[in-house]
Amino acid sequence: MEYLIHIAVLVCLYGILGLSLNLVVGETGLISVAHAGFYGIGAYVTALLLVGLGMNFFLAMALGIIASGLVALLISGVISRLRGVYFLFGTIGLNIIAWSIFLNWQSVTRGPLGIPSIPRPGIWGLDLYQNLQFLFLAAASLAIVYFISVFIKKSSFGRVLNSIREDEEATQIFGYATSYYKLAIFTIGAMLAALAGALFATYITYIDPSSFTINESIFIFSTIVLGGLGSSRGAVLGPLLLVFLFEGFRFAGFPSEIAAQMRMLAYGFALVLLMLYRPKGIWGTFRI
Amino acid sequence: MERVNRGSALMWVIVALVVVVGGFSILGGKGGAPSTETGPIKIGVIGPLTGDAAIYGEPFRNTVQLAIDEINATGGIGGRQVEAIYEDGQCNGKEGANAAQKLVNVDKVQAIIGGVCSGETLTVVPIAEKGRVVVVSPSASSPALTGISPYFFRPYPSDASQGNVLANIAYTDKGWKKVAVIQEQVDYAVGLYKVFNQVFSGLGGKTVKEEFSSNVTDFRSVLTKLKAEKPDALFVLTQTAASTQRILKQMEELNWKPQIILDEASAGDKETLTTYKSQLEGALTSEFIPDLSNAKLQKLMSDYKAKYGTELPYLGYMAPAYDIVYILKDGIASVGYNGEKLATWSRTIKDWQGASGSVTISSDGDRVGGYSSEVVHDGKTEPYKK
Amino acid sequence: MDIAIQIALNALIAGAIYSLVVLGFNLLYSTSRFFDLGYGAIAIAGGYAVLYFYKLLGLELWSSIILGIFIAGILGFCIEKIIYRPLRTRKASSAVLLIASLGVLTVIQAVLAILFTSQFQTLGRGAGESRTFEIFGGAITQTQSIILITALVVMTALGLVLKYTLFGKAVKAIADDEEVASIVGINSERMIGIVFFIGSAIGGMAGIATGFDTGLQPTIGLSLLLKGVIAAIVGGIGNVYGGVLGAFLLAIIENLGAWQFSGEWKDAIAFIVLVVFLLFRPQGILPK
Amino acid sequence: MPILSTQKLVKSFGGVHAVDHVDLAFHGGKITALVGPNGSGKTTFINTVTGILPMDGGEIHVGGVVMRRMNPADVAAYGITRTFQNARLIQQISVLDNILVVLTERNVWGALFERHTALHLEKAGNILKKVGLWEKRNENAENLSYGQRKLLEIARAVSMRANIYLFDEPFAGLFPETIEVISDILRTLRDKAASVVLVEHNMNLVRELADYCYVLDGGKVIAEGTPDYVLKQPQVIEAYLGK
Repeated sequence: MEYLIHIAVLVCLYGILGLSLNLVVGETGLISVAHAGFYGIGAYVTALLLVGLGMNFFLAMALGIIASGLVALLISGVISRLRGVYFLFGTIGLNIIAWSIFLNWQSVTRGPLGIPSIPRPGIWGLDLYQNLQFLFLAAASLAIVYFISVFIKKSSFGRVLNSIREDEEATQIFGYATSYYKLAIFTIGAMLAALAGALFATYITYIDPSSFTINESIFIFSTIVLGGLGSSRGAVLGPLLLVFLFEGFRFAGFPSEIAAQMRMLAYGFALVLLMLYRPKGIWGTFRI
Repeated sequence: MERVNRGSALMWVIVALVVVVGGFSILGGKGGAPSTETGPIKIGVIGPLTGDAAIYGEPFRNTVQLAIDEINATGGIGGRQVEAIYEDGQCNGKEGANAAQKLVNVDKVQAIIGGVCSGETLTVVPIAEKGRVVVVSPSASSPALTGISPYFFRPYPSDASQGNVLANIAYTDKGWKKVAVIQEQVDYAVGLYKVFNQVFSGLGGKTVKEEFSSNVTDFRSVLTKLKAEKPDALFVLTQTAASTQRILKQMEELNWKPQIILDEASAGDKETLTTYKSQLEGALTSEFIPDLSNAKLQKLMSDYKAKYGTELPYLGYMAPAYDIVYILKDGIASVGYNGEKLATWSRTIKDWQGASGSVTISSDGDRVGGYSSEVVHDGKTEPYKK
Repeated sequence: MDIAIQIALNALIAGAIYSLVVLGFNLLYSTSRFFDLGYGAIAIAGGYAVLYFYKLLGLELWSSIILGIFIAGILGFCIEKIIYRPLRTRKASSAVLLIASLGVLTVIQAVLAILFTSQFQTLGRGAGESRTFEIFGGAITQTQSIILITALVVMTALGLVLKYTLFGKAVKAIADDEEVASIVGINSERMIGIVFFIGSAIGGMAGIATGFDTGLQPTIGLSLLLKGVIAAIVGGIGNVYGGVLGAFLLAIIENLGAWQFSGEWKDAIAFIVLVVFLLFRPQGILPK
Repeated sequence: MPILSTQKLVKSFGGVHAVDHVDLAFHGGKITALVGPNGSGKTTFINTVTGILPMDGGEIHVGGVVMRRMNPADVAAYGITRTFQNARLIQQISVLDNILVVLTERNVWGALFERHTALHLEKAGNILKKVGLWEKRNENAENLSYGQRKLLEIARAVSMRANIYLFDEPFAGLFPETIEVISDILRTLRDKAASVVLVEHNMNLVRELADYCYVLDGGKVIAEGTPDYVLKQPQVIEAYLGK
């Protein structure tokens, strides 16, 4: 049971990451693979404030989210000038630079040593040291992010994002300063990713740079392609399926050396087959 | 905005199926789990079964399995068979945490052997502590693990000891004033460098350090830069022998043949020592070395060779790994298979005789005793003599 | 000042390998018009093929290398035929091709890890096998010189072939406009197949060179590819000589950075170069 | 005074002037036609005026004021809107959303907290009913036929609160009944005092609709006046037939 709870927490975290990335990729058509970078900023800022200053969890998390949002705001001013595949490579660069900073700014991040013993939050007498109660927090966060995601999709703002996704120039002719819209959604996506990062740091209670690599970004990206771009439900379903698939390999009886590679093999194949036979993903509303 | 497409009913069915199948496989895995009172004794094992550090993970798993097979062949513990559940920690914190969650919560083990690296061990311990499971590492040597939890102990000394030995000999005996360090960005190397630098600078020496992340393959410019510093010696400080080999190969290509200091992770790798024999001749190193004349160790080495067909590598890590299984056996025999009781019992271990020699666990969970210095000669390590 | 000379030589060696990567990459890009991420994995598959024939089966060195190059070419050809061609026929967007190629990258890396383990392996049979030359106080080995010469030969050959042969003209026609090319009677499907074979074979050379120089690991496919992409963009995408120029420039900047600044920021420096170019000179140094 | 006028407007591609020091003026309450052979610079003119192509010289005046910022979004804020030769719809959203997107808030913050209202729906409904696409409102735009796409794009342009409408070949390839619907829309706009600019090849339609007409050739204005007048000019006949 505890193990199912553990997996459920992971599903919630990746669900938040999937939803937030979907806003950027699925709704706005910005193919970004920098998400693990923002996820990491949220995790590091929260963890450092908790460990270093003993700050209240929610305050630390809020600051982590704001920090990630500020970084996104600054950076997207630069990279939102890139189009299409160049945007993609810009974001790959971003992720690698963020990772280098986590690894090399050792006076702050402790580099490869990581940050151990991050306290779990305790609120209203709930002892979140219990995984089940942490799951409530994670699930509540997922629900909030889902709500935010649907709220954005249903707003006029969301419609403009869809319009940018398909024809940015035409959208400008309608009178929209599209660069501000891209800036805004990139920042919102980064802030929500940072929320997942804050939860991750306090859940695992240890972070190091290896959780925030470009491969992690590619994994998050794959989950939403599987679930279906442009769909909030798809952005939760994709992570759910892939996390279950990954954990399932633990039980499938493969030799361990092979199992890890089998996961990679499975999701690589999933991407190829999806593109060949169902580029919309499972639930997608948007065919890239 | 979000309209349901026609395929969605089908997709729901698929989702439901996956959830059901996933649930079944998990419950299936759980259903067979017996209570802790009867049936086989399940012990969790976490190590790097994949990735760069798998070179330690494989012999580690083999050694643990060897000890378990021996115990089972002689009637198990109190009549109960021992069964190991291996999980892949990949020497990384997150995977270590996942593996520990599964072992503690699904398999309900009371003891975990591992992790092999400090990185995974650091995340395993808090999870195990919460589940009141005892964790024993054969080789995680980070000073950060000293006194981390009453549920953790290691029949292996902390790196503090290794850094100390190396820095003292380098400065005092060898008379090196300036040592260049090429350090991999992993917790083990960072921890060791800290101790080394502290002691070496304290003595009056100076270090010049370059770092590299584990995925780097081209060291030439970093090495060129260190060479230009004209150091008295180069400390190759890596977590895996693979990186050391890359560095040594590229040093050779650059025609740089300095005095070398090796950490134990590379010094324990026979392939490195023999392949780069001429470059490493006279290299200073320090290992936690079990006494080769120890009859238990000799038996372990010959049994290992008989069973797996290869020489037992990394004696400094594998002898403790082998001993852990027997230590746990003694512990379970005296206090029962219960993490809490085993944790308390672990602090009473004193002069326990095993393949790695005499084991005494201090109150902070570390092995008492330490590293001895060695030099490389003709592709082998031998004790250092002044 | 022999440190400067050695740094220059180091840059030359790294640049030679990047050149091979970028030569194949540019050739593929100029006809297929998308960023084939799978190319990185195909390149190292060539290296692993040599590992298999030369080290495990004990075949002779040169025949192993030729087999390795051939296998990389065939692999590229088959993947194009099975995956990319149906997608192109369906007029799938370049993002779909990109994601499919990401799947290809993941699958090949996983398969290589299953077959050859994920450990680091070098193609050389032992230490001290390669002679070292002294040039103005710097050192370069025989193997490295061969790699450097190969890169220059391949560049020249490719440049000449594209300029003076019928094949080259057909490739150019497809690069300019595939539809027009088909109208004037070029069998573009067949030509693209041949281009994938040749491009992947050149990639295979890069993988083999990497194997002899620094060693192989399944996961270096992505980093090799990214270096190739940066070199291609810096030099001017699709331009044979521009790509090589970009490759050497990138290598020089990386090694200078390692010398003057610090080695651990190497990847970050490479990507900062990329982002700067994307922003200020997206067409590269030598535009097509 | 004209609502929109250009002075010595220049746009060149690699040294060739596609729009060559052009002075045009467009008045409110008038339909002005831009005619000329293929490649005469009509579409380039529209692209330059709407900020899609950066201009290389000259000035554009809107309501007597020089336009300074020439981003497409800024141009729209001056009350200028347009359609394209090949209708550019937002393919993977619904027909209704294609209209709503031009009715809602432009400001980022405002848009984030705004949902489309009954009023928006009513406006969108009216225009969709007018062009006969109400039944298709929930279809994705990519599923429309060629004529429907043109109609939807025009409906979308009309829904913008603009006072200058630039239509780039709105009638090309359409059936007579569709042409009639669109002509009606153009006349309605004119009657509301908007300035309508029409790029068109069909001279009968130009005669029927336009109040004034400019003829472009090689990026230059070669004739202007009422349609009947300019179409009789020898240089115009030569431009169409002579080369």
